[in-house]
Amino acid sequence: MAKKEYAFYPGCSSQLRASAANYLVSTNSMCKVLDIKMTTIPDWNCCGASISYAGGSELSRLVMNARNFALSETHLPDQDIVATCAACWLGAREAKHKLEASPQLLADTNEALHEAGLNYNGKAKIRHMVEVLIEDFGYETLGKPVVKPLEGIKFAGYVGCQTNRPFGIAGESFENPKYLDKLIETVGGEAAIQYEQKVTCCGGALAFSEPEKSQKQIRDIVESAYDQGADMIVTPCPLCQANVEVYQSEINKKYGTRLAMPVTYYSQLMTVAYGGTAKEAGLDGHIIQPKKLQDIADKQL
Amino acid sequence: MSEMKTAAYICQGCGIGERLSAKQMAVVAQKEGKMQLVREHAFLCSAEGVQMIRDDIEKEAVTHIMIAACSRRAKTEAFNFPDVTMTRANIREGVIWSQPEGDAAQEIMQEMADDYVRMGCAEIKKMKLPQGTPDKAQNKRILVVGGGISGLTAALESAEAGYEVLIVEKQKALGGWAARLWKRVPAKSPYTDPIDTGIVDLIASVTQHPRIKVYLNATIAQTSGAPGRFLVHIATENGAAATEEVGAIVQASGFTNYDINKLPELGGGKSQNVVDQAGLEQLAIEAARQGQPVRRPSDGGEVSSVAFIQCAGQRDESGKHLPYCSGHCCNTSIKQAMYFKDSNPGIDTVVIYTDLRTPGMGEDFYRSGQNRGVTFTKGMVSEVAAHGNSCTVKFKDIILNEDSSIEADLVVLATGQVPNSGVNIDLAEDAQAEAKPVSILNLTYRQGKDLPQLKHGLTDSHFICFPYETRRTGIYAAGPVRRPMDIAQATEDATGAALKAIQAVENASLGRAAHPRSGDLSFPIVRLEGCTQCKRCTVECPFGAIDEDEKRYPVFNESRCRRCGTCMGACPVRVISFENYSPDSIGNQIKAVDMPDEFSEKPRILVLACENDAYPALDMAGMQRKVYSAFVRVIPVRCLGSVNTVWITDALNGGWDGVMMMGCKHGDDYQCHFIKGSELANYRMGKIDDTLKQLGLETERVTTCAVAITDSARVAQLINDYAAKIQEIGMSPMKGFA
Amino acid sequence: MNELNIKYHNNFLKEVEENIEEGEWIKMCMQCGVCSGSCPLGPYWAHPPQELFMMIRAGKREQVLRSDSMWMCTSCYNCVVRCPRKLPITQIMHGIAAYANNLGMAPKIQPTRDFSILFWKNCTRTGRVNELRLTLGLYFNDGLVAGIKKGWAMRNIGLGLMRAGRLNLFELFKGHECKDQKGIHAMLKKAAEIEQRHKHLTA
Amino acid sequence: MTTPIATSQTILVVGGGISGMTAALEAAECGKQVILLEKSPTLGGRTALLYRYFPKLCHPVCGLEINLRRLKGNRNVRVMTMAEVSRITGTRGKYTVTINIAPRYVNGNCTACGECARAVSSEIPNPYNYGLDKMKVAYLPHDMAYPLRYVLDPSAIGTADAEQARAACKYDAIDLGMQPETIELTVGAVIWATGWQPYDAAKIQPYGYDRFPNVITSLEFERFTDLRGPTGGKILRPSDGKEAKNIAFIQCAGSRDENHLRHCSRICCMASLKQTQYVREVYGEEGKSTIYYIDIRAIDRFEDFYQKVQNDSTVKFIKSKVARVAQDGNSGDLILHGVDTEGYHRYANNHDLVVLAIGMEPSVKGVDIPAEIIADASGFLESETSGGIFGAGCAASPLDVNRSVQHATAAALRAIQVINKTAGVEI
Repeated sequence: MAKKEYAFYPGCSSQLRASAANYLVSTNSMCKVLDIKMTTIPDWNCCGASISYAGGSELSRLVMNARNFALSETHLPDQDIVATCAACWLGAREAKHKLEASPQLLADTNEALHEAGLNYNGKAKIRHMVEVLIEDFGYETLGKPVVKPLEGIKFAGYVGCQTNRPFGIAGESFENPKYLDKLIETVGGEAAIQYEQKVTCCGGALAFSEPEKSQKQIRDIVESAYDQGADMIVTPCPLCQANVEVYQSEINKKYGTRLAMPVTYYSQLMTVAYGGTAKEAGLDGHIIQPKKLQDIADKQL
Repeated sequence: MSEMKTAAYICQGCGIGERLSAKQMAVVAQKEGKMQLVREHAFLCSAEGVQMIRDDIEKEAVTHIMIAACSRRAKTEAFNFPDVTMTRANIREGVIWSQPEGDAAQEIMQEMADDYVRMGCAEIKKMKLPQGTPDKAQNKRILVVGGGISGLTAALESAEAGYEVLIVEKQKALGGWAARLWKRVPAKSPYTDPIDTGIVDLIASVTQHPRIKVYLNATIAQTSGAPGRFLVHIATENGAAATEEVGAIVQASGFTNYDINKLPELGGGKSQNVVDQAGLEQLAIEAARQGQPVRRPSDGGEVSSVAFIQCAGQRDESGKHLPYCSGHCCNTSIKQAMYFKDSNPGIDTVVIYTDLRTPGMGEDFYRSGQNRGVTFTKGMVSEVAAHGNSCTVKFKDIILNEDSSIEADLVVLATGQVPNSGVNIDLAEDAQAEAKPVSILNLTYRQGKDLPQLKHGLTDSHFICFPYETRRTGIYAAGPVRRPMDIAQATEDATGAALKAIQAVENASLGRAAHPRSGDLSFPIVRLEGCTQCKRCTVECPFGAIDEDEKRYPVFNESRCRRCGTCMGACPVRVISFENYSPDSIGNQIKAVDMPDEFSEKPRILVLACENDAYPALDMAGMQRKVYSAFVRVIPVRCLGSVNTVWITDALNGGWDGVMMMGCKHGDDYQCHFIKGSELANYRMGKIDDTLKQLGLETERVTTCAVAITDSARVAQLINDYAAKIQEIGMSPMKGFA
Repeated sequence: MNELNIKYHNNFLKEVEENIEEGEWIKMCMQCGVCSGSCPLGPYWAHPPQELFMMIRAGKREQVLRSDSMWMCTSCYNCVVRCPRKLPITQIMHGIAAYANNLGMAPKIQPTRDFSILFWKNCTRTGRVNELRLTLGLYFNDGLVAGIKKGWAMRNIGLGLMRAGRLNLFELFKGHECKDQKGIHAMLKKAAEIEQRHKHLTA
Repeated sequence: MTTPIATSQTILVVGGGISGMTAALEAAECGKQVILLEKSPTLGGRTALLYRYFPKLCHPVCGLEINLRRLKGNRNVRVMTMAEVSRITGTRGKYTVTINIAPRYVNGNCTACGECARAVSSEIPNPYNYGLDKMKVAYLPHDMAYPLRYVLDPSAIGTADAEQARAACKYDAIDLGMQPETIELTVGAVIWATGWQPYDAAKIQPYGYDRFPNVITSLEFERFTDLRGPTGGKILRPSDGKEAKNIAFIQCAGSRDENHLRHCSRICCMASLKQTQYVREVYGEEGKSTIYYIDIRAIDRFEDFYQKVQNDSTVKFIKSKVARVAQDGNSGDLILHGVDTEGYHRYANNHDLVVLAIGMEPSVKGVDIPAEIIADASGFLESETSGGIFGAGCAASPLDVNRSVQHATAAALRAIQVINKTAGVEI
């Protein structure tokens, strides 16, 4: 399989010692097996995320994103920008769309970028890691390196919002995307296909500001995973992962529930299935331990 | 035509041969049916079976054939012998498919089949091959009443098909309402902007057309005659009168706008700044002429805000105003709001509606209106109060759920279309006088001056499957006179009406019936010497085809007739008949059956079934193998309206134990193809009870039921229930007296 | 003119169209309500999107801009993908909220507003988000005591994350950051200038 | 199949539904020669599969019977079934039409006795019930089929069934040797009346047609209430055959939606109003219908019917485009989520069955038609009156039956004009 190269845009949460550090770790391990070369965009910056709307003006938020594009174009020409974080991917794609739609905005943006000695000429293509896996590799190829099929584990594939709407993965429906289930099956796990909270919003954007509201969302998402007899939730989004995992203890405290549903990343599943260690899969980065996954990771071949 | 030679053909195919004795049927045909030629065949509808019949017609000079095989509705391509008289005994669907297998049923099933053969033979001897009415009127000119967009379209489309056309318009100029519009709603892609009405070009092509003659300032003083030979007296304003002959008529008399003075609560008539949609078009045309934006009528001031009130005096359930929706008004208001937005985007335009109705591509027009900044709000307007040069529109904001109000310089009321239908012939004279209607056609018809009206004073048309079927043959309503509609639909409607008019003249010229018995060459023949001038035929004819002469004898206008036979059913002295359908052709069938004696425990039940719905339903019962009593004998009739009570009394006198009549639903949502047929039958049968009592019979021995074509399962049930009831009340005491 | 007699006059709609991202879409709403029904936090909206659009057309400036509703948006984009008129509803909600905030009409106590601003400050300060500062920043937003309370309440989570290597105390002193912060600040400053420039042109 | 004689005086009508039959008959009854083409084995089209018409609640096959009788009695119309147009060349007054005819495997000898159907064993989904039940591979489309002649499904060819069917037929009506044919006709004018197809309900993801068995389309519902339908006239849920008494009707399922069909399909409001009366017919006061709508488009005279239904205590109206449909666990019930926009009321309503008032798409794709006939934004045909090809009925615009008939009658006259002009007829 030919080495594939991409410009990597990790985003603020997927850095070492950041809230999605283990996503980064597992992604790197996964890429190694798949022979994907991810070169981090030098000096990349925050996308601003959708939540910054009241802080940053339209143009300044565009400029923040355009800076990353420009950097990528200069240092990693002709490479697709690949984000692992749903919010980064969405923010970047939205920015790109707007700049494509409005010559005025593009001009203004570049005028601002020049202050940082940069220029954006609209080339860079923005993609999510999941897109890369499905479109550039395909399930069959992704299945080949599997040495430890994740037998005996039932996963609730939680797609969430921003990897799914408004852009989503090509060919998938907004209401019932199937790619995560397919990935789960690709690595030999069992998918809870009937999981109806699949695309429910976890309220991530309001996790801090409206905790009780977002925690109600999380409770539904987790309880429905239990209803489906799932051992753990798997997601492609660092914000979903953090919210859904982290706040279960809070919910238990408030409502006397006993939620302890591990929330993992697809990249962790693949790393383990590809024979990676618990460490390589970033399984040490969990507050609620994905026991069954660890067992398989620890199992000697 | 040479003298009658009869032949009977018994098919053995489709199991008839296995389940019945075809031989015996043949014997019956020969011995009792007195058929001069009788043949059996294993597969009668096969090429060589059909050839056999053809040869008989050619070589044996057979003129009347009776085919005992499948239903008359099946194998019509094979059994197609236009030059001879034919009837068919329904042995397949009507006997073997509706009777149980097994020997137990064998005997009575064979009796059933034999009876159908007897009936077929009896009928065919009373039938003649229809020659078509001698009244073949040849005038093919089309009269169009009304010179609005519907009339002009009907005229031009007919002329373009090669027909001569006459337009009679009461105004001094052609164009109607369309000529009073500044622009029209688009009817083609892109559905985004108001477009030119095109009325000027249309008028030009009509007035310049070599085949179109126009009368202006003219009305119809009198219309007499029938399709192919209508005689029309035209009265012009200057007193000059003209008489023209035409073959068919398209009535496109259009509509009048609902009077906004009837809507004072909405400011109608209270302020110059409250106008209806027509009023706004006037303002728009005036403004365009002066090359300036629309001004406020009250003071010529600038218009900065306009409110459009939908359904003004429409969709009204209080009974005070129009109960229906006029269909076009939503698009029209959007168009008019665009007038303002296009002249100055700063003008506020609000459309207050309860349901926005922009079907089809109208949705693009709605979007286009929104895109221009027209505001739409779902609300119920309670009051429009005019003060000074402004108006306050008070309304319940249904979305924001609050009482609200808008200040507007101009208020446009979307009022509805009131059809110009002429006089309502179903109302008593005095009631008409009160309504002061002006007749449009001034028909000399026995049944009234104009086309009958439907609900809401809309002119007659059969409204789902056959929109042009008015109850006056050769006269077709088109445009808003028969149904509220916009220009696009009126254009289609007028074109369709033009076709129907053309069809009417073509049929008349060949002496053929029009829809639904289109092509039928039979027509009512009356023996006037026997007529008692009771007028029932002239009163009951659903199509007003029969007039009366000065001696009060009925005058049949064949090309106005639809061949339903209602007159035949109405005639107490049975002087009316068709060549192939008459009191005798049915009466003889009733008399022909082999009537078992009263001790046989074998009742006989006569079923007179409407051939349009009940008879097909019975066929389908057979196709679905629904079993029903073998004691029934079914006779298809053109319409229950054609059932003459003599058949019933003959049957009862002849020892029949019961008579069932199956016809279509009547009433408001009638499904009778001849409008009143089944209703009349019902009415007549109401009277038969006395006759029954005189005969000392139970009234249950005659029954009528409404049957739909989909009632295949139900008809079998109805028959069986009735058979049970007859068993219960016992055999007819009349047996053996006949 | 007071709000009463500018009802359904398009002044406010026009104001919104001129000042709000994607505001020109609002007039296209046909009041089907699919957005209102699709919002995961729907029950907490005093006025759901479709109603807000109607209020804007009706000229209810005060009620709209002072409303808490649009701050309930979780940016889940359900409404956007279901809208039969393809309105970018999420962006419009953000736009209205931002505009209300710029006019100082947003509710005084509105945690999402605070977090939004805080987030932007936080991420533009060094070019990258400092998650610890962000969290604490929010806790201490309404004063020291409240902050300590909230922090204490959430301590387990914090500790958990630290144990998991996903939260780093050192971020308080030196966290993730971009090298060319000068450039970033310069370009943001420029962006602000450009926007001012456009305002003057339109005004 | 012998190629029928056609000249520049012949009118070709493509599509044997209510519009096509009307256009053909109206032209023929003016004395014109007509060839009526239908791609399925029978005439009647979609209306033959409807239970009742609005607003009279009468039965479509009643009108069909009359039209069939007009047809049987008229020598001017020649009917070709299982025939499709693949190409049209030429201009007004002289077109050359290429027609592909699929083998029926049953010839004119067929008496519709049904022995072949009894002889075969394998079954296929029944398209006349939208695949909701099965039918034999040798079949009569329906009781009102015309021509009244059986069909042998191609899937049977080469199987024992085909042989058994042939053996069972006493009349040599089964001809397994039939081959597809392509013929060319010369005609003077063409009326394009290929009708419509329902929008693919599965594409409307929030309503879960592809996930929840108890979400069906309005067309399927027509079959549910029809005695000849898959449930023999009972309103039963697909999931568990339970009586569905609490039924939701979702309007604008695909229509008025830029994610699906940008136009309003016009008939759906009236169709749902009509179908609430089916529920009443079957369950009386026990039935419950709820209509979720944006605007009720009961145009002109139909307003009467709307008012009638509004006054029906078993029918409820909610002004709302349903946001999404969810299935309630294993009960098979459905929960509709949304907001009643009349004053903002949030709802989560339970229903036994959900009927999607599915939108209309024109069936005009895949044919090589000259440029003189163009399609609008939604693919409906817009004919140029200067040409000789005319759209009729739902191929040209989303229309109800009444308007389709009107439209087809008008199309017939336009075709006649072409014919008469080429022949230089003056009456």
